[in-house]
Amino acid sequence: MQDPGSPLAATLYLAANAFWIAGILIALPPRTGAGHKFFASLLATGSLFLIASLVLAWPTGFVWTAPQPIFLGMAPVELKLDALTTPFLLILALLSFAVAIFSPGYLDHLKDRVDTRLYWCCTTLFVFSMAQVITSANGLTFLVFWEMMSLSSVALVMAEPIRHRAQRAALIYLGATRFATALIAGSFIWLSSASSAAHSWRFSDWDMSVHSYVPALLLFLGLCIKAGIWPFHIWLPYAHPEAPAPVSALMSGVMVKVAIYAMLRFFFFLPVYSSVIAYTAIALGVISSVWGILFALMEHDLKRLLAYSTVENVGLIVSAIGLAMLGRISGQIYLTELALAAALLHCVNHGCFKGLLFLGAGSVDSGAHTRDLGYLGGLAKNMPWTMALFFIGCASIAALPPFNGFASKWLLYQSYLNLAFSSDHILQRSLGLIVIGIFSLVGALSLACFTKAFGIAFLGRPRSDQALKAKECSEGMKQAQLLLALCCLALSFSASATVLLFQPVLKLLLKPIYTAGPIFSIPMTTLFVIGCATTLLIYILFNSTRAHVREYNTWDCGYGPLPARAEETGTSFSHPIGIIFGTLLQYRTITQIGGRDRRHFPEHIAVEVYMFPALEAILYKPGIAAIQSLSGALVKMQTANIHIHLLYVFVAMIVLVCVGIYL
Amino acid sequence: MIANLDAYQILAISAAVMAMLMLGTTHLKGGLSFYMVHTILVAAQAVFMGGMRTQLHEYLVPILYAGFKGVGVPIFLTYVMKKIEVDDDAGTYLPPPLCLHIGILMLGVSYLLASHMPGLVAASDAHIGAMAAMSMLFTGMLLMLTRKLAISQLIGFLVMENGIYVFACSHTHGMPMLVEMGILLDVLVGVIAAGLLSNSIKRSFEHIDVTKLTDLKG
Amino acid sequence: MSAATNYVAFILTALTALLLPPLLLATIRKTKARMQNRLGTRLFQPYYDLLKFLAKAETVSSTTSWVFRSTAVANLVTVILIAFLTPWLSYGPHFRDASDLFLIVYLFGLARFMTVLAALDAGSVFGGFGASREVTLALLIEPGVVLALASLACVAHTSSLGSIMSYSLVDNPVLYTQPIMWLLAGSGLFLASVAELSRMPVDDPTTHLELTMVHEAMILENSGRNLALTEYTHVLKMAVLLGLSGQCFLHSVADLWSANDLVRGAASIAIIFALTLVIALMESLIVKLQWRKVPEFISYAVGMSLLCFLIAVGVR
Amino acid sequence: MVPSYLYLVLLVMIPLIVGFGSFFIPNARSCRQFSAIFLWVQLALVAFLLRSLLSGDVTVMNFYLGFSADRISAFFIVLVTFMMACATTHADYFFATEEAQNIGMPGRSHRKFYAATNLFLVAMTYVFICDSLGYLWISVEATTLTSAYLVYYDKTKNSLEATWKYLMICTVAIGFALLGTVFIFASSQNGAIPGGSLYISDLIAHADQLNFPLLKLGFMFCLIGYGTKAGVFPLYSWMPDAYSEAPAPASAMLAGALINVSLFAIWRVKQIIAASAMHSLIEQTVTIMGVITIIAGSLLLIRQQSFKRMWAYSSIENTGLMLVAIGMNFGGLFLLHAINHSFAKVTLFLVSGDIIHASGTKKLGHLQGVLKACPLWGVLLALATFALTGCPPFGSFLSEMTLLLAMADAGRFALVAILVIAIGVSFVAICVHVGRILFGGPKAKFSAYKPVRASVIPAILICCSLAMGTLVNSNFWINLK
Repeated sequence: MQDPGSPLAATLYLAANAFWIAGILIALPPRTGAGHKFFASLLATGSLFLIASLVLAWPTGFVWTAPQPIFLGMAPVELKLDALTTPFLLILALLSFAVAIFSPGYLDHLKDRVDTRLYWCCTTLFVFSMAQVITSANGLTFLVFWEMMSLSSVALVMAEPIRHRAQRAALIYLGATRFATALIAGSFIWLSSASSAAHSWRFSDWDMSVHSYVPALLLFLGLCIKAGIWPFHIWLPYAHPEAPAPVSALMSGVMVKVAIYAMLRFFFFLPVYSSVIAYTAIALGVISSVWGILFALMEHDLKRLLAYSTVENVGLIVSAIGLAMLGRISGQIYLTELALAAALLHCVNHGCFKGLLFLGAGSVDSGAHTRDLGYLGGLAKNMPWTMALFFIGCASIAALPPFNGFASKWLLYQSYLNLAFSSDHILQRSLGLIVIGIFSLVGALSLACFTKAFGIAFLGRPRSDQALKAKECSEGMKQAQLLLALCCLALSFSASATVLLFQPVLKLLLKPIYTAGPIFSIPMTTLFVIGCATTLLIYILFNSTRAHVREYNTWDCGYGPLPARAEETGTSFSHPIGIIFGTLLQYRTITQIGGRDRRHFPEHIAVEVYMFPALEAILYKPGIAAIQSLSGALVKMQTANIHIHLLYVFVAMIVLVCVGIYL
Repeated sequence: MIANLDAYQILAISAAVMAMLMLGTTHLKGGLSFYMVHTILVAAQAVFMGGMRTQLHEYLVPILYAGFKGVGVPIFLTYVMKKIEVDDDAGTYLPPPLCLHIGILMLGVSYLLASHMPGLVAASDAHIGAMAAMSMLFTGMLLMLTRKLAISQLIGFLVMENGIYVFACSHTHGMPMLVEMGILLDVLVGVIAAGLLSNSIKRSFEHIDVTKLTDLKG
Repeated sequence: MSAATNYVAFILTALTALLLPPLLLATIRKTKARMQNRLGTRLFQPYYDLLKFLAKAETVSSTTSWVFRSTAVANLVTVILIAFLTPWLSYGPHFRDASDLFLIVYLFGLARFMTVLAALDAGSVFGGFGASREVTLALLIEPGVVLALASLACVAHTSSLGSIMSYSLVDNPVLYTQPIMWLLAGSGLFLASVAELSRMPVDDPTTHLELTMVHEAMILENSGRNLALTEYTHVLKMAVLLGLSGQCFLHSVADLWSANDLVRGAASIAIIFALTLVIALMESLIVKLQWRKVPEFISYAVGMSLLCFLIAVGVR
Repeated sequence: MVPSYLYLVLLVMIPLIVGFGSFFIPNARSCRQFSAIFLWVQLALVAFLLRSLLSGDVTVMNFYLGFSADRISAFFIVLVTFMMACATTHADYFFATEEAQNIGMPGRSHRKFYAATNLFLVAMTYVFICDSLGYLWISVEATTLTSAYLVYYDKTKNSLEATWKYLMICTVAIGFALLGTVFIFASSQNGAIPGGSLYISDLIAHADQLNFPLLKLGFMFCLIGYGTKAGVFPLYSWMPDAYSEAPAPASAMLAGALINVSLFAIWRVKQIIAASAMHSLIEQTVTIMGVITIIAGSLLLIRQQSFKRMWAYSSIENTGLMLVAIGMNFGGLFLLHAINHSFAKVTLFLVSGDIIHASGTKKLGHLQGVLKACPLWGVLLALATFALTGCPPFGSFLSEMTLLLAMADAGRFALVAILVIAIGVSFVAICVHVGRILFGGPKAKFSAYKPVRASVIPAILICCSLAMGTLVNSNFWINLK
C-alpha cells in the first residue's frame, strides 16, 4: 500500500522500543542489581532514538508490521508513523527524556516509599505503550496498547502503596479508564463490523460516516473520559497528583494528549461530519476550561491544582477541535486550519509547561516534603533554581507574552474571532464572540491561579518549618526542569516557525481541502528585543541611585515583625473568587468562634472553607449507589440456606418450562 | 373412570399417592416404608408397561430398580439413620398435614397440566402417566423444600427421581437399557455418597439439620 | 504617510507618552481639590514627586526575591510597549501586526502578574490581600474589555487594534456606520478602566487605611526609585487606557474620520483630559463601594460590552 | 492402526489405572508425583490419539455406537487434560506446603484425593466423547459425584456444608436434565424415529422431524440441569461455596475443567436445537440467560469478602459469556473463551491458594501488601487478573472482542452494549479487590514457602494466555466446527 518510508527511521524507532522493552524486562525479575541510573539511561536513550527517528521520518513517515508469529487474533500489530503522529511523539520523547533525568533524584527522595523496580518497569511500559498507541495503525493494536498505557499508569498511581488516598485515586482512575476503554472498544467493534472490507481493523478502511454517528459519539465520549473533559474529569484530579511527580508530568503532559491525538485521528483523518459532535466538543471544552480553572484556583494542593489546570487546558484544546469540525462541516477552510493549528500548538505547549510544572511540584515536594500550599512559602530563598524554572512554567501556562502559552491561545482566539466574522449563521457568530468572552475569563482565572501557585509557594515567608528548611533539588532534577523550561522558551520565540511546521500535519488531516495554512503573525521576537532594549535603557538611566538600597523588615505598621501566620494563605487568596463563583463551586465558609464571651473576647477562631462536590453527588453517586444496592440485593440472594437455593432451582425450572411451552 | 385405566396407569397413580402420603409424616421410618412401597409400585408399573413388549431388558431394569432403589436404598438409609441416631424429622417449614394437602392439590394441578400442556399430550395414552409423574415431581420438590433433615431431603430427591422414571416409562415406553442401567448406578452412588455425607455432618455438627448449615454466605 | 511625518509622529507620541501621564494625575487631584473647595497642589506636583522619589534612598524588604526587585522595571517596559502598540493617540502604531487586541490584553496580564507577585513577595499582610483583590478585579474586568474590543474586531474582520481604530473607510467601512457601537464600546472600556486603574468607586487611591486598598496595598513595599517607576507606570497605564476608550468615543464622531492627523491628535489628547475630568468628578461625588458590591459596578462595564456584542453579531 | 472402539479405553486408560493405582501407593509424596507425571503423559497420549482431529484432517471420529468426537470436543479434551495436569502438578507443591507448615486438616488422605481426581478426569473425558444424550447424562452426573469428594477433601465443617449443597443442588438439577433427556427421547419417538433415539448425530440428522414442543421442553430441562453445574444465574448458588471450600488445586479443577464440561453438555444439546428449524427463540433464551448471568456475576463481584469466592463469581460471569457464545451458535468462540478463561482461572486459583496458605486468611479485608511481601506472587496475581478480566494482550481480550464483534455482526448491538458495560463493572470490581490485596503494607505474617517453585505452573499458564492473545489467528477458532 503506502510507501514504506525511510527504513532507517523505522529502524531507529524500533531501536527506541527495544531500549524501552529492555528496561521493562530487566526491571521485572526480582532482585535486579541495576540501579536508577541504568534504567534512566535506557529510558533516555530510547527517547533520543525516538527523536532521531522522528526527524528522519518527517514528514512522510513509515509503516511497520510485526513479523508473522505475532498476531493479535484479528489483526497484526501494525505501526504507522505519519505527520500527525510526529508532534505527539515529540512531546512524548521530550517528556520521557526529562522524566528519565528527573527520576533518579526524585526517587532518592522517596526512598523506600516507592518500589523502585515497579516504578521503572511501569514508567517505561507507560512510555512504551503511549508511543505505540500513537503510532498504531489498526484498532486492535490501538486497544492493546491503550489498555497497557492505562493499566501501567494505574499501577503508577498506586506506586506509593501505603497511602490510602493513592489507592482510592487509583480505583477511581481505574473505573474511569475502563469505562473509556469500553466505549472505545464498543465503537471500534461497530466500525470494524461496518467497515468496507469485512472486519477490517485498519483505520484507513473505516468509514466514520457510514451508518450513523453513534460510533463516532461513543468514541468521542470515551476519549473525553481519558482526556478529562467535564463532566468526565472527576478521576483526573484524583489520579494525576497521586502518582509520583515525573509520572504526573507524563500523565498530564502526554497521556491526555493521546486522547486528543485520537480525536484528531478519528474525526479528521477519518472525517466525521457531525455537527452534534462538533457542538458537543465546543460546549464540553468550554465548560471544562472554566470548571477546571475555577477548581484549580480553589485547590491548595500544588499537584491537584496543576491537575485541574490540565482539565482547563484540555478543555481549550477540545473546544478548538470542535470548532475545527464545525468549520469543516460548513466549509470554512481557513477557520478549520486555524483551529487545528491552535489545538496542535496548544498540545505541544501544554506538554512542555505542564511537564515542567509537575516536575517543579515534584521538586518542591522533595525539597519541602509537602505540596500543600498552606505549609509552603518562601521557597525562593532555598530553592532558587526550582523557583526560576517554575516561574517560567507559570508565565507560560498563564499565556503571558512572550511565553509560549500565548501563541496557542492567540491562535485559539483568532479562530473563534474568525468564526464570529466569517460565519453565515447568526448563532455561530454569537457563539464565536461568547466563547471569546468566556476564554478571556478563563485567561484571567488562570492568571489568578498561577499567581497563587507561584506566589504562595515560593514567595513571602515560609509558613512551616518544612518550608523553612527546604533544600534545593538535586542536579538531575534541575537539569530536567531546565530542559523543559528551555523548550518552553524555544517554543515562545519560534511560535511562527512551529505553526509553519504544522503544515504537513494539516495537509494530512484536511487532505482534499487544504489551502494555505494559518500563520502566527505576532513578531514576538522583535517585541521581546525591543522590550529588552528598553529594560536596558531604563536600567542604565536609573542605575545611579543603586547605592542607596538598604534591606529592612517588611512593613509591619510599626507593631514589630508579624508571624508568617498573618500572611495571605492560598485559601484566603482565592476566597473572593470563591465567593463570586459560590454557586458553581458550592463554596461554603464555616466560621467557628469559641470562648465564654465569644462576641467580645473570642478565645479561638476557626475558619474553614469547604466545597461540596456537587457534580459527583448529582452525576455519579446515584449511579454508583444503584449498582451497589443492586449488588447488595444479589448478595442477599445468596442466603446460605439450602432450601432457598433449591427453591431457586425449582422456580428457574418452572420459569424456563413456561418459556419453553409458551414461547 | 378407574375401570378404563390400564394396570400400569393404576399402579402409577397409586405410586404417586404413596409418595404423597410421605408428606404427611415426619416419622422417618414411616416415611421410608411409604417410600419403599412407592418405589416398588413404580417398578411394577414399569413392568406392566413393559409387559406390552417382548424385550428382556424391559423386565430386567424394573426388577433391578425395585431391588436397588426399592429395597437396597431403604435398607442403607435405615442403617444410616441408626448410625446417626435420628428417627424423626427435626422440623418442617410447613406443617406436615398442610404439606399433604398441598400435595393432593398438586395432583390436581398435575392432572390439568398433563392434559393441557402443549407438547405433553403427544401420546394420548401417556397423560395419566404424566400426571402421576408430575405429581411425584411436585411431591419430591415439596419434600426437599420443607424438610430440614438431610435424610428427608435425600428421600425427596429419590421421589423426584422416581417421577422422572415414570415419565420415561409413560412417555417413551422405556429408554435404552444401557442408559437406564447407568442412570440407576449413578443415582445409587449419589445416594450412598449423600448418606455417608450426612453421617459426616452428624459427626461434625452433631445434628443433621441442613437449615443450620449457613456459614457460607454472600 | 511619508517617512518624515512618520518620524515626527513617533517622536510626538513618545513625548506625549513620556510627559502627559503625570499631568492626568495632577488634573484629577486639582479637580478634586477644587470640588472640595481646596486650592490643591501645583499642577506639576506629580512630576516633582516622581523626581523626589527617584532621589530618595530605597528600602527593600529582606524577605523579597528577584521577583520584587525586577517588577517595577518589567512593568514599566510592558506598559511602554503597550503604549507604542496601541493607537491611543489616534496615531497608528508602528507594528500594526503587533497591535493585536489579544496581545494587548495579555500584556496587561503580564504587568498584573508581576505586580501581584511582587505584592506577595514581601510576605506582608496587605500585599497579600491586595494581590488577591487585584486578581479578582481583573477576572471581572477582563471579559468586558475583551468582549467590547472583540465585538469591534468582529465587525472590522481583524483583531489588530491599529486597523480597527485607523479611521480608514477602506479598512472598516461598516464600523463607520455604527457610532452607537463605538459609544457603547467606549463606555464599557471606560468603566472597566476605572476599575483597572484602581479609581473610585472601586478603589480609593488616596486612602491610607490599608484594609480598603487594592492597588496601594500591593505597592506598599515600594520605595525610592522603585516607587517612582511604579507610580509612573501607573499613570502611563491610565493614559493608555483612557486614551483607548477615548478613541472609541472619538470614532463615533463621523467628522473625525475625514479630519487630518493633527486634529485627531489634538482631539485625542482632549478626550483623555475630558475622561480624566469625569473620573475626578466621579471621585468627588461618589463614595467608594463596598468590596462585595464591586461586581455590581463592573457588571455595567460588561453590560455595555454585551450590548456592543449584540450589535456586532447583528451588523456583521 | 488400533480399532476405533479401543479409543474408548485408550483415552481414559491412564487416569483409570492411576486412579485405582493411587490407592496402593503408601507414600503420600510419591502418590502426588506419580499422579502428576502420569497426567502429563495422559496429555501427550490424548493429543496423540486425537491428532487427526486437532490438525483438522478429519472432522469427526466415530469410536463406537454412541461415542464420537468432533474437533471442538477434541480440543476440549486436550484443554481439560492440560488443566488437570497443571492443577495436579501444582497440587504436589500445595500439599507439600501444607505438610511443611502443618496446616493440613488431619484425617485426609492424598490417595483418595488422587483417586477422585483421576476418576473425575475419566468422567470428564467421557462427557466430551458421548454421542448419546443418555451417556452424556451419566458422565456429567459422574463428574458431580467424583468432584464432590474433591470439595469434601478438607473435611472441615465448611467444606462439609459446601459439599452437601453441591451434591444436593447439582443432583437435583441434574435430575431435571434427565427429565429433559427423556423429553428429547420422547420427541424423537413421537417424531421421525419410530423406536426413539438418544444419539445426538441421529437427532441432528432428523432434527426437522422431531416433535418440536417436546424437544423444546427437553432442552429447557437440560439447560436447567447442566446450567446449574455451569453456574447460570439463579442456579449458581453452590458454586462460591464449593470453590472456596475445596483445596486450591481442586477449585482450579472445578473452575478450569468442570465448567467447560457442563457448558459443553449444553452445547451438545443445543446442537440438536440448532439443527431444527425453529431454533431462534430457544437461542435467544439461552443468550439472554447468558447476559443475565454476566450482569449478575459482575454485580455480585462488587461485594465480596472472601478471596476464592470472588473467583467463583468471576467464573459465573465467564459462564455467562460462554453461554452467550453457545446461544449465538458460535461453537468455536465458546471453545476459545473456555480455553482463555481456564488458563486464567486455574492460575488464579493456584496463586490464591498459595497466598491464602502464606497469609493464613481467606478474607479480602485481611489480605494486604502481597506485592511487597512476595513480589513474584504479586506480579503473577496481577497478570492473571488482567488475563482473566480481558485486558489486552491476553487471550481473554481477544475472545471477548471476537465474541462481541460476532454479536455486532449479528446485529445485537444492545447486547453488545450491555456486555461491554457488565464486563467493565466486573473488571473494576475485581481490580478493586485484587488491588487491595496487592498494595498496601503487609498486615499480618506472610510466609511465602518456596515462591519460585510455586510460580512455575502459574507462569506457564500466563505465558499460554499471552500466546493465545498475541500469536493466534482468531479465524481459526471461528471456523472451527
